[in-house]
Amino acid sequence: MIGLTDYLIVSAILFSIGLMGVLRRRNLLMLFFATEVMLNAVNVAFAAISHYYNDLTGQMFAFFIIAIAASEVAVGLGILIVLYKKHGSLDLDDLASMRG
Amino acid sequence: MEGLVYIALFAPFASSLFAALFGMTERKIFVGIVASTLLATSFIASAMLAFYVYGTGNAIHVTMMDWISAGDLHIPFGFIVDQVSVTMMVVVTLVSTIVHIYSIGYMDHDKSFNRFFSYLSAFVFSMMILVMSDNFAGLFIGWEGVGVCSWLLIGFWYHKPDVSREENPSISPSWAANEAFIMNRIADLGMLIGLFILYWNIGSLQYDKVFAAVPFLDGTVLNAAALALFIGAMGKSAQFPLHTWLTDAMEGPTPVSALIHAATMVTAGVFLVIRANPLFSLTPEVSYFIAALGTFVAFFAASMALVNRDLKRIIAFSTLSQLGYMFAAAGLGAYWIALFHLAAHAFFKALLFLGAGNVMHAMHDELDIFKMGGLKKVMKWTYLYMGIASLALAGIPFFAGFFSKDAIIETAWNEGTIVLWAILVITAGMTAFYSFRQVFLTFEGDERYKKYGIHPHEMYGYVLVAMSPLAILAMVAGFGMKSFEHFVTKLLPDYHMSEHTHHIAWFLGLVVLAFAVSGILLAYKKYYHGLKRDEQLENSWYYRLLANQYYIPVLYDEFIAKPYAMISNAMWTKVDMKIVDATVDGIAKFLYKTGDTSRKMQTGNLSNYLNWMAVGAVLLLVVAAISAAAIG
Amino acid sequence: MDNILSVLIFFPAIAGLLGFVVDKKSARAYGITVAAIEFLLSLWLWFSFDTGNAGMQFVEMIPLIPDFGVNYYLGVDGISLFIILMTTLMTLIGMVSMSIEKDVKNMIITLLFLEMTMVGVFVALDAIVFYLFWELSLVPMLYIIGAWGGPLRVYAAVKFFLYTFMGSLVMLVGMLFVAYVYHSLTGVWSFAITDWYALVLPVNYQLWLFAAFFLGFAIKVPMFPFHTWLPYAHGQAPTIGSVILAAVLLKMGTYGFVRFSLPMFPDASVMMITPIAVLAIIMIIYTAMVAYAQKDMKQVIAYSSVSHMGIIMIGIFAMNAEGIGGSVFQMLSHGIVSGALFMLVGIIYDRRHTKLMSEFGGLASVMPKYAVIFGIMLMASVGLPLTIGFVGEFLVLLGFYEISPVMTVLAGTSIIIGAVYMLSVYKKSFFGPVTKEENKTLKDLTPRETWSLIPLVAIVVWLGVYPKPVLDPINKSVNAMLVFMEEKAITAEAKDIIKVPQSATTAGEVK
Amino acid sequence: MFEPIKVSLESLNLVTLAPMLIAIAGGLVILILDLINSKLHKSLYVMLTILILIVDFGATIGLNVNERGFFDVMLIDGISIISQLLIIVASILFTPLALTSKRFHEYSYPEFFALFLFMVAGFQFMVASDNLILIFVGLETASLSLYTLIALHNRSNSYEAAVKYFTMGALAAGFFAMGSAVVYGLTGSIELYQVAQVLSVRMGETGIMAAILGSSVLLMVTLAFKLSLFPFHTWAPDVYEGASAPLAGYMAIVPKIAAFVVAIRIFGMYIDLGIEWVRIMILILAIVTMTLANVMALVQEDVKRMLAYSSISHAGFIMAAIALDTTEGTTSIFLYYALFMFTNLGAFAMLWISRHKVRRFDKRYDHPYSKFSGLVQIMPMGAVIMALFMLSLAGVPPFSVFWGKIYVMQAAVNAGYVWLAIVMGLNSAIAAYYYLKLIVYMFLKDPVKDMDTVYYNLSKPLMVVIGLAATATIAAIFYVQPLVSYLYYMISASGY
Amino acid sequence: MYEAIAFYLFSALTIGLFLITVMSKNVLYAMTSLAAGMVLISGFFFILGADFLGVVQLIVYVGAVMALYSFAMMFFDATRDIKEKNTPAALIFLLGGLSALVLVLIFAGPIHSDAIQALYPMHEGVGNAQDVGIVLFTKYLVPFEVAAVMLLVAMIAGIILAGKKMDQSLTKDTSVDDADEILKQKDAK
Repeated sequence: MIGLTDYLIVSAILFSIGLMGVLRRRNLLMLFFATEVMLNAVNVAFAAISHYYNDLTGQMFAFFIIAIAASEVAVGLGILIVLYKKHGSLDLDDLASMRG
Repeated sequence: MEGLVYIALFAPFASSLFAALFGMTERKIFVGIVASTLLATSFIASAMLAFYVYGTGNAIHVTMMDWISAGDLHIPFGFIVDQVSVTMMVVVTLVSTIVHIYSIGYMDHDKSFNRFFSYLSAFVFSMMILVMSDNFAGLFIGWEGVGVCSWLLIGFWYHKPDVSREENPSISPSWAANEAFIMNRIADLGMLIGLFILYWNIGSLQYDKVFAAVPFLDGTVLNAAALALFIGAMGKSAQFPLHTWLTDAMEGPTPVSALIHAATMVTAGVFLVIRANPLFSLTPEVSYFIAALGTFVAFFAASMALVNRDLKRIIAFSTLSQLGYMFAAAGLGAYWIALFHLAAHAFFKALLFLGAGNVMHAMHDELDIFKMGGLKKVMKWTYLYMGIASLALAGIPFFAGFFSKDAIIETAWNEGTIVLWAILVITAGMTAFYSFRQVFLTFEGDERYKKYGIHPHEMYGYVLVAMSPLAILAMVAGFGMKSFEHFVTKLLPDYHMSEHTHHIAWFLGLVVLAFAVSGILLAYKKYYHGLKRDEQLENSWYYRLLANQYYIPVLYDEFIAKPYAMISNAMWTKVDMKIVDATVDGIAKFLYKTGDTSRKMQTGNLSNYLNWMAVGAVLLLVVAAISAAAIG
Repeated sequence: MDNILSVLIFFPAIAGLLGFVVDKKSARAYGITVAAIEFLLSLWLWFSFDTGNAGMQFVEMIPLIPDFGVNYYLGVDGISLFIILMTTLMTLIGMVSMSIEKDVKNMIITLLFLEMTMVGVFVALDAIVFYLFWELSLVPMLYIIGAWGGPLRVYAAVKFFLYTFMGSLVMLVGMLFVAYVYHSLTGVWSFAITDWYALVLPVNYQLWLFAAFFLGFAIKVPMFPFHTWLPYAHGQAPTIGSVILAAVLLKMGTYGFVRFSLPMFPDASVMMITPIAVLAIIMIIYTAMVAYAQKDMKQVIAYSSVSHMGIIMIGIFAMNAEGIGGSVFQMLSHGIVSGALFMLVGIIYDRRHTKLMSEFGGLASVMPKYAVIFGIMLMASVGLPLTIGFVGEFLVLLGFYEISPVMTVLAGTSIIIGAVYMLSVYKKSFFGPVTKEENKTLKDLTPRETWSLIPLVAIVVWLGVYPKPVLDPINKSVNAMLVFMEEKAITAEAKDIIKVPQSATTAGEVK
Repeated sequence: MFEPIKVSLESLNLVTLAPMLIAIAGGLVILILDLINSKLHKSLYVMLTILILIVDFGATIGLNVNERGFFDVMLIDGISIISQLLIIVASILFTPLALTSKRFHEYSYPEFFALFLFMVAGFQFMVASDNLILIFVGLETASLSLYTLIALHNRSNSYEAAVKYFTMGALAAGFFAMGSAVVYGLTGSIELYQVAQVLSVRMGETGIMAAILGSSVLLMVTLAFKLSLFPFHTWAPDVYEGASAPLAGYMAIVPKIAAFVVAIRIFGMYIDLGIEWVRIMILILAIVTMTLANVMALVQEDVKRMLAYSSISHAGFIMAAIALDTTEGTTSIFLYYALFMFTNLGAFAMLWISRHKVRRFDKRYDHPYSKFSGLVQIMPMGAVIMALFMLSLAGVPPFSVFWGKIYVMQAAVNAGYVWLAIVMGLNSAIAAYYYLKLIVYMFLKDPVKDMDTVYYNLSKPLMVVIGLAATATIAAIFYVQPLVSYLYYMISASGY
Repeated sequence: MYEAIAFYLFSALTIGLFLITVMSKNVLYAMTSLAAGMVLISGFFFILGADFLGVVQLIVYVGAVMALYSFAMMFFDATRDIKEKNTPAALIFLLGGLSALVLVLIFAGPIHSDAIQALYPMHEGVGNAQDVGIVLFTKYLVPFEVAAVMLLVAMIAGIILAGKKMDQSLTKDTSVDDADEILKQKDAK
């Protein structure tokens, strides 16, 4: 029988995949994808816990996470666009004029 | 009478201030005259006090005002005029007055004439405080005060440059002045410690209270206090091993040597021992040490005087030697004899120095007796004075020195300290020899000075007249011995020769006399007819040893002064800069370096930042896990 | 005028603020006038001071942060009274003697603010107020050293600031802890020193707190091995900065020991006598030797300051009225004398733009007046009797002898090695022939310089000959403090070592 | 089927929502105004914003302590009120900085002010709830606005800053969500008071510690990022540098206050549950942060970056107070920020007036130290005031930050952490160096370049703001007492 | 049984797809696999009975977010392979692996407790959407409205950031060393 733990472990693995993506990527767009993966992983965890506790709070949280993810995409892409207009690149390695 | 006390004390002070007013101006003869007059006033007041004390036998005790009071310590400016202090006062003011008058003549070409009088009178004032104070702290004021004046006066010709030790053993007046001050300071520390010991055991520094309480103190405390005080005395009286400054102090003008470094200041140590006799008489070990050291110094200094060529240095060594005699007497308990010798010595030694000053004045500051000779033709009076003084110093009968020195030697016999006696007797012979060696080389024989194109002349008449009291005193002072004994033993413990000694006193006197006369004869034989230099003798190791003062100044230089400078320098450049300061800067640099290193994490690259976040999360987890495990 | 202390604190500050308006050319006159008024006010404080009363006088207390126990709490007793007087005097004289041409106005304003903080430190009876002025005093000094100093001025100024700042922050923690203990015992927050005096702390607390306060004070004093900021600060500071630094700022450290460490932690103080005495002796001997090695005249005086502060330290830990009273007196004496010496060095620096002794020689011949005053100060510095320097040094050594004869002998070597380096300075600079061509035409003291030094000479002699008017009030307050410390001490050792003078116990005038 | 749900209006306690609604409504009003007339001058919007915030302030201050509203989602306790007040006051103070004499890009957008107000509302929501959802949503609302505001400055550096901040924020959001998931898994609730109840029951269970540890670490990462604690601070210097000075100053205060409130709520709960290692974790984090930020600030060449590091260090300093978990400790957090606010405002305002619109001072930096060389000769009053702010930041009494510092340290001492107080003290000493460095440049050096020494942006409103900041910095001693007693009262009333 | 198969299938697929998202060099592939993964995530939601959530996931993520990304991708002209100097793999796998391990450890623990009472229980026989609706519009009304504000913020942000006005920068970024040039140009005019 599939238990809560199984779902949570899947969620954990997905989260780690997302994290790896965030750590690995140098292209901002790709990096954003990875953050989406992370948030989705969390959603799975919430839905699963919600299911096994028979409690709606988890679904609520997941719902808001989706909303947040959507807004982040909007703002994030907005910033990416101005950045791209200025720099012509989305590579993080080109984006280190401030340091130290 | 109180008024007289203050007059005696403050007249020199007034003189000093008056002279100081003109300190930076041209020579003004009236400054010297006013100063001398004020000193004479002080002398007259002292003499009147002396008569009063002599007549009534009472001491005068005045307290001017409080000086320091903190905790239980109360130190007033209090002055006491008793038999001991009045003797000192008279001696000091008398010699000072004469020296002041003498200086008018002696310093007449010096552009710092006024300044000189200011210093000299200040010295007298300090000396008066020293002798008159009714407590140890007051004594210490005078003690340091004369030290400073001595510093000022030794370094009076401060503008002379430093030269090598070969050229001038004293290097320069300023060097000699500093040496004198520092050496005295070393001893002063001992003195201060002595004061502290007395204060914490007795609770006061007043003579009367201290001496009243001394008999009830523990032996070790007394020994410590006596020793500490004596260390103070050793510095001021230039006892071995703190003696080198005295000969170097001859760099000062000759009146200074006469007053400070012969008659008065250097005897302060002896005065201290006499003053604190209730303490020293309770500490036989220390007293014996004093006597032994005194005897040693008497001999030691005399030995150096034998070969010296410097007119003033010879006299300085003789002063040292005579101080040894005084300490010997004081150490053996014959305080009044020590005091008597102190007074007598003041007269003839001042006379000797002033005479030497005349010679210097005549010889244009030349001091080498090998370059003199035959001066008697031009300087009859000076020859006479110096002859008298030398006779007194040599202890020829009926001159002042005879009575006092003989009494000391007799005391040594009486105390059964035959070794001390023997040394003192031999020293008496040596004293006679070097005194007359000097006199003969200076005044008799061929006129060697002519080679150097010097035209000597006799001193001014008034100066010679002014010196006459000293000459007279040097001749007659001895006859006052009995009444002096009667006078001071009201305060000081009387010292009587035992029956046995008394019986053979004439014999002992003859022995001493024999030594003295043979010393004179030897000098006569060798030097009366002019200087015949003996190369072999002069190159022998013992001659050179003596001529170089046993190499002690060199030793001090090599083993104390230079290492001190070296260590100081090392302390600064190595320890302070390289260790202490470098540590502080090192910490700062370390922080700065850490900053420089850690800012490297701030690469500006977002990817690294994200990695840091992940690393941080892991670290945080580790920290949390470890602390959770640690707490349990 | 019961609020004279507030007036003393804020008068210079307000004058400083108003000083911004004063024209540049008149700034100096303005500053001198203000400082003179301030000095007169402090004199007035002295005359209206009740010398029979050992406790705090002219007490002012306004709650500032009651929840936190911080009050504007001022008062003055015999110990602080004369340090305040010295502060106002040295500020005045410093201003009169000042030879700075650049930005005089800024300097005057800075000095006035500095004066405020200095007075504030000495009258504060609330630890936080004390700390406030203590820290604030760093700022003007930083500016003085940094803006008018020598080539290394920035380094020196920053080092001075940071070093002291670091130490005092640790001290602040100590203060907070005392307040905490006070609160946990009484339930009331208080930073009032007088309240803290009543606290009887366990010995281990005392030791830790002592250590915390020690760091703050010791750096300021500065004690070995925390002294290295001082040579830089002095070496780079302009004359006026050195004068104030040596005369007043260093005293804050020793004053702190007297005001805080001793009465608050009697047992710890007694236990720390030996370590501190050892440090102080190292300080005395070691820095005296370092001073001897210096080539720069000002550095000699700077190191000599450290050495003399060692004497003061040792006196404070003598735990008897002679030693502590002597220390407080020595603070004044050192303030006057080292201040004067720095002024003197400044005078020659103004003429020759060098302080290297090898550049001088024979100055006594060309500048006799200068040489005389230098000589007097030198003698006061080496502790000649009848000068101000002797009284304190004598009392300190006398007092400490009761604690340890051996260490007194070691500390007493200061009178020897002090003479060694001071005389060597004098010899190198003033004696001998005039070798350098530039020195032959040097001008002697100008009237302004003379008249700024004469009062100091007068004080040096006056207080050397007749220290009673100063020593008496100091002694009274010190006695009261000792009585109180002895009562408060909890270890037998401390009770044994703290020595209350008989006069204090019999007189019974002490609260 | 369900029964219809009846909810009485009173039980909703709508007044708890009023402050945020005012801010949101204000933002909408500004947007509408812009729609109606797009030619309005920025000064209108600035004043409107301030007015709205004042109303907001009034609404907040009128709230009753310890109320819950709207199905217990809203939590109006003492810290929520005082933190909202602080947020609003800080916002009011920073808004007029828009009134520079030169035109800057972001202020040409009326939307800037609307976003600003939404951001304030977001922060207010964040602090006025113990529901993780609302905290999260409020946080994101505020953060998204803030990213935009930074980017609106429209220089390449500001985009870079916005991207960096945004990306790291997104990652942090992921962590926060995951942490909440763990909490939810542990307790079945995301409301902290419920969580505390359930956890106190479950504390004894074996093996549960791993999950608690996980949740606290994940949440801590997010908050540490917001509070810029080491090693999550990496964004801060770059973002401060890239953002305009007013925003940088604002960021040093308001988001941090909000994040501190959340941290108090979450970690205070953990510590109250008797989980000691949370305390240790916080302490280590705090100490490492203050120390490393300090040493990194030592080597900075740019004043703004230095101030960024310094604000990191200050945050670390205050973070330690959370570990104390005493009323005084919590009070000290707010007191510190209240006092820090004015000084910080002043310091960043001074940087702001020295900003040239087009040029940077040199190739790399806008505000290098050398720019301020000899400021005292060019602008004496400005130099004195800037020095004042620096001294205050260094903790020299009697300036404002000193009182904050001393209160934090006293709180540490009272809680038995004397060593912590000493570490704080030593850190303040290190920190003094870099503040002093600026003073040294301003007072003890000569100007380097003739151009760029003019203070372009100075205008009357800015002078007023700076004057206000200076006054508040100097006169702190007089208002610390009422401030402390108010804060203490509010905090102890809400049981922290 | 049916659920288990679905779970394992979905798990394997999502993990695989997301791995592609994370590892692929091609934006198009990455995005496609991301969209596919999200669809599968919604599958999880359906399995878990969170129907409403599943629908929202599909609409918001797969619909809106992916559409946004596609537009952005077109804008960035990112159809080509992307050249990245990726962070060293060892570090990535270490950190990723560690976090996975830790999270798994956390979740594998006895996180679930039967003692926990559901605060907002799901009701038997009531549709998930209805349940959600009731909770959302009572308890979570405020967050909901705040989320609305948040979306408004996002919208405004998106509009003004991508707007034309941003192209005309008032605040240029030249250093003072170039300033002489600028001044000269001005003079020339």
